[in-house]
Amino acid sequence: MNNFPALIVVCPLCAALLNLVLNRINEKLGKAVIVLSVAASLIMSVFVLAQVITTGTIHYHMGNYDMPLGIEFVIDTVNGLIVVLVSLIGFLTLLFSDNFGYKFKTRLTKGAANTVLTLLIVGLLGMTLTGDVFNLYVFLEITSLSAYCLIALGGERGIFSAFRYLLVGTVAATFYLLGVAILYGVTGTLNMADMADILNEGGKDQAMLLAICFLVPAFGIKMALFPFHGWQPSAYSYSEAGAAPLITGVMGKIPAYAMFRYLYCIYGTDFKYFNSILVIVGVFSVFGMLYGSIRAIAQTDIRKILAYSSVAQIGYISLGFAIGTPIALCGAFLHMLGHAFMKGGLFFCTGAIRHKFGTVNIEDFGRIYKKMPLTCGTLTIAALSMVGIPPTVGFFSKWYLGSAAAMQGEWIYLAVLVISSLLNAIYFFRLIEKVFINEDKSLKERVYDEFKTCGWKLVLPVVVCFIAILGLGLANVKIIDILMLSLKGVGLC
Amino acid sequence: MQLRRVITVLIMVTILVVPFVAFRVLPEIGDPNSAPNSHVTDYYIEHTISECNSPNMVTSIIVDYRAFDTMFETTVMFLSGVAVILILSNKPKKRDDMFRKFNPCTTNTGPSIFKTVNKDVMISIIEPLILIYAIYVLFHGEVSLGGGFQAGALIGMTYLLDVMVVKRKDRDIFNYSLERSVSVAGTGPFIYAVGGILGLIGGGLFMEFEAIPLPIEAPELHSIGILIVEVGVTVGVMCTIITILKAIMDRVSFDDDND
Amino acid sequence: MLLLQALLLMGLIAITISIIFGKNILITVIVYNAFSFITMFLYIVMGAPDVAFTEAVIGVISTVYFLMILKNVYRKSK
Amino acid sequence: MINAFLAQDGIYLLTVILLGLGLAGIIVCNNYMKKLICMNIMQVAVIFFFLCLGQKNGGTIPVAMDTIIHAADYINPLPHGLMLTAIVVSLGTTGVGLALLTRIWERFGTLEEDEIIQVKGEDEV
Repeated sequence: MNNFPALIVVCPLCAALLNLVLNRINEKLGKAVIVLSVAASLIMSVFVLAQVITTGTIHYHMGNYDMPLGIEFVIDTVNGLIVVLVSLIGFLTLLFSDNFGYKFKTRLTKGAANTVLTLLIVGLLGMTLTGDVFNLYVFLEITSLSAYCLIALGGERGIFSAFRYLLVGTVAATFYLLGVAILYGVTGTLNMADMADILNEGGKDQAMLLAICFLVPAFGIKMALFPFHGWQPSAYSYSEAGAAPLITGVMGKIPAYAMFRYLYCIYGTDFKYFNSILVIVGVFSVFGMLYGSIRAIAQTDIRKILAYSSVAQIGYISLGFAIGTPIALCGAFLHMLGHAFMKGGLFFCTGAIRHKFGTVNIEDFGRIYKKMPLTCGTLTIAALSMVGIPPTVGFFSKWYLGSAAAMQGEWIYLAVLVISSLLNAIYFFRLIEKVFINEDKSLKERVYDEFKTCGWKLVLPVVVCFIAILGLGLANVKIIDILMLSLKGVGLC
Repeated sequence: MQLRRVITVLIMVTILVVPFVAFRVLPEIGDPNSAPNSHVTDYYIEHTISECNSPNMVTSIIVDYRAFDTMFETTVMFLSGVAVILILSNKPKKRDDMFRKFNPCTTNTGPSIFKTVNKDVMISIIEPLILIYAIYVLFHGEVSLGGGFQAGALIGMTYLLDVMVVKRKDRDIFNYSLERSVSVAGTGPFIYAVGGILGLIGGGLFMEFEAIPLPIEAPELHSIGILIVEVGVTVGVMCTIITILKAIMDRVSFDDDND
Repeated sequence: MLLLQALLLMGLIAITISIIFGKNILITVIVYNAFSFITMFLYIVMGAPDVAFTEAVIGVISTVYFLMILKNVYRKSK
Repeated sequence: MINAFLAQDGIYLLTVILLGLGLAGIIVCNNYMKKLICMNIMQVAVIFFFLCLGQKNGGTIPVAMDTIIHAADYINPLPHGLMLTAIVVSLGTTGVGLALLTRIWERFGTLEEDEIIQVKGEDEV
């Protein structure tokens, strides 16, 4: 029971490594083992979350070397929740990517695509769990490499955006390594908790400022914060349809969590320039929210709309970090959870529509709710939640962010929050109007022999996202209590 | 147009250089009591022989104290091999040769001097030596220099040497298919993970070599754990390099292949 | 010892400038191989033989990747 | 005297110049192959910077001989262990980058950025 934190990451890793070998034995065996292992890691992460809620943060030392020597996993309620989120959406994406298996002709490429998707899940799980600074870099590399490959699978334009993302992503990883080198040069350890103690003692403010100047752009590029988001729209929209929900929904959020871990757990509030960094992050997120929403209005391809709205939504999360009070942090993490299901749900629906009708342009989405009621239902709920209509989770996260901004007295953040929600309303209601009211384009269905067989693999992710958006909305007080367990003392109280 | 590029290069360099020169932040190079040299590393240096039974401190750090890092680093290697296969998996359309501006080699250096040295004889001498050296580096990794990566890369280089010299028709040593080499590349990191799981089975935490359920005393268990892990890394790195080379070879048509 | 490191670093900087402003890509790749050789030599001078060993082997392999890809890509570049 | 200047910030200065040149190379170079090479140069610069932190005056290579006992005589082995990982990661990224370049070359017939923008311009943006 106490080995679960390590097994959450190692179990899908072993399944991914053996996938190609098992595929040579039997066609479906590799994928079945992968789905089982990710399901097992989902169940284990729920157990670990329950254990964390009852007994407080867990420290799991790899190789039984105590804190500053070996690598350790630190699990508190914040990354316990995120691990459950990652493994749930990863599990759904694995099922969902089965429908798009027909694109890969040979057994080798089909197995390889599953391996890369599973290694992306392993990278994301590791990034949330780890408590070691250099280990975070290795998991960052696994996540980026599998993301480059999955984006490159998305056809001709995917290749070009994958190469641009590779260059920018490697620059970000190198900047991150430089920041770690400066911090290592000043503190001597690679463990986050140990580094935090040493940094809080001495007067190392100049080195910390220099390191943060490299770390914030590195995380900014990885999570596509406003000035560094150049690669993101084309990368998210042309990524492989089977893996798009995981890439757009979750992959942008984990570097945001890592930035939180750096800003609040390693640097802490008594760092001399702490408030000025928060202001800079706040400025980035304010411009990001406005820019992302405005650009999204002008698009017709649904994937481009969702990609630009991702730039805006990541702005909400970094706004929560910029405000800094525990309530704002809870709002940011609730928005992270909610947005993963919203964006994941929207891309599940886009994939389902593209699978059935083969079109991505919202002009010819006329009255498809008659043929695809479930998908359009989730599309509507996710759109409403993005805008922030009460019963859904989007409203509550914006509510917490807004109330925290009001309490701190930052009226600019509150105003931008409202304006950006209104801008969201414009292009999401336009989307709903296209789906329900527009005249019927009588799209002919794409007839694929695989289409008939995998019905439930399309429906299950869509339904789970539907339930999750509403469920998180109704249970948001419970989630905020869980988050508050470990966020109470953090940030500007 | 050249001037514009020079100016942008200079601006970029000054932007990065100024902060480093402005604050004198980092410890002086080489002073023994700077932060990195005094805080944690003394434990590694003093306990490397007693705990991990490996005089080579770098190997003991990679494969014992921070073994979790290297497992995922080998996975990155395997992932890059799989990614190259996936990206190069499509059949390229027959392109008209308008784009292929093939400019023949202008400088003529007379008859090829390689006639005197027989490539095939050289190959049959060099390759066994490199392979023996690679095996030595692998199994001697924790005493002297070396380790999994270097051994795997060396064996990968013998494959490369072999592919470059022996003509495509009569190549028989490493001639198994792309799919098989990728599957073996996958088992490399899996052997590494098995080394960690053995610690779990023995009742300890993950990657704890002392808990391997074998009736041997502690330092010896560490060296067995290190050996399993090093073999895993070697297999992973070797087969990934062979996979990437094979994947690129299928796409790149060597004109002098049919000589 | 530090002086030797500084000289090697200046060599690396010179090679980088020649790579940025070079014309022919084949020459750039060969100069990049020289770059990785000097880096390996720099690691030896710094007292990191393990890293030097790995850099040497991986420098050779990455240069061979570059040259194989360059095989069907033409050589002139602006 | 030169040694003191070099030790204090001479080596750091040269490393950061190399880093800046690598970053500038990625932005300035027109050919995608050269961008990939400059990316590698940037990674080598950071690896060297990390290794600089572990140096000790008068320390031997980190292989424990039984004649030398106390820790001050050995170079700090931790950065070496980490940088093995960074070097192999850079090889992985270069491999994937080159595979992408082959596909770009087959699709656009060129590796020059401005030619690709022209060819790509009329059908996408």
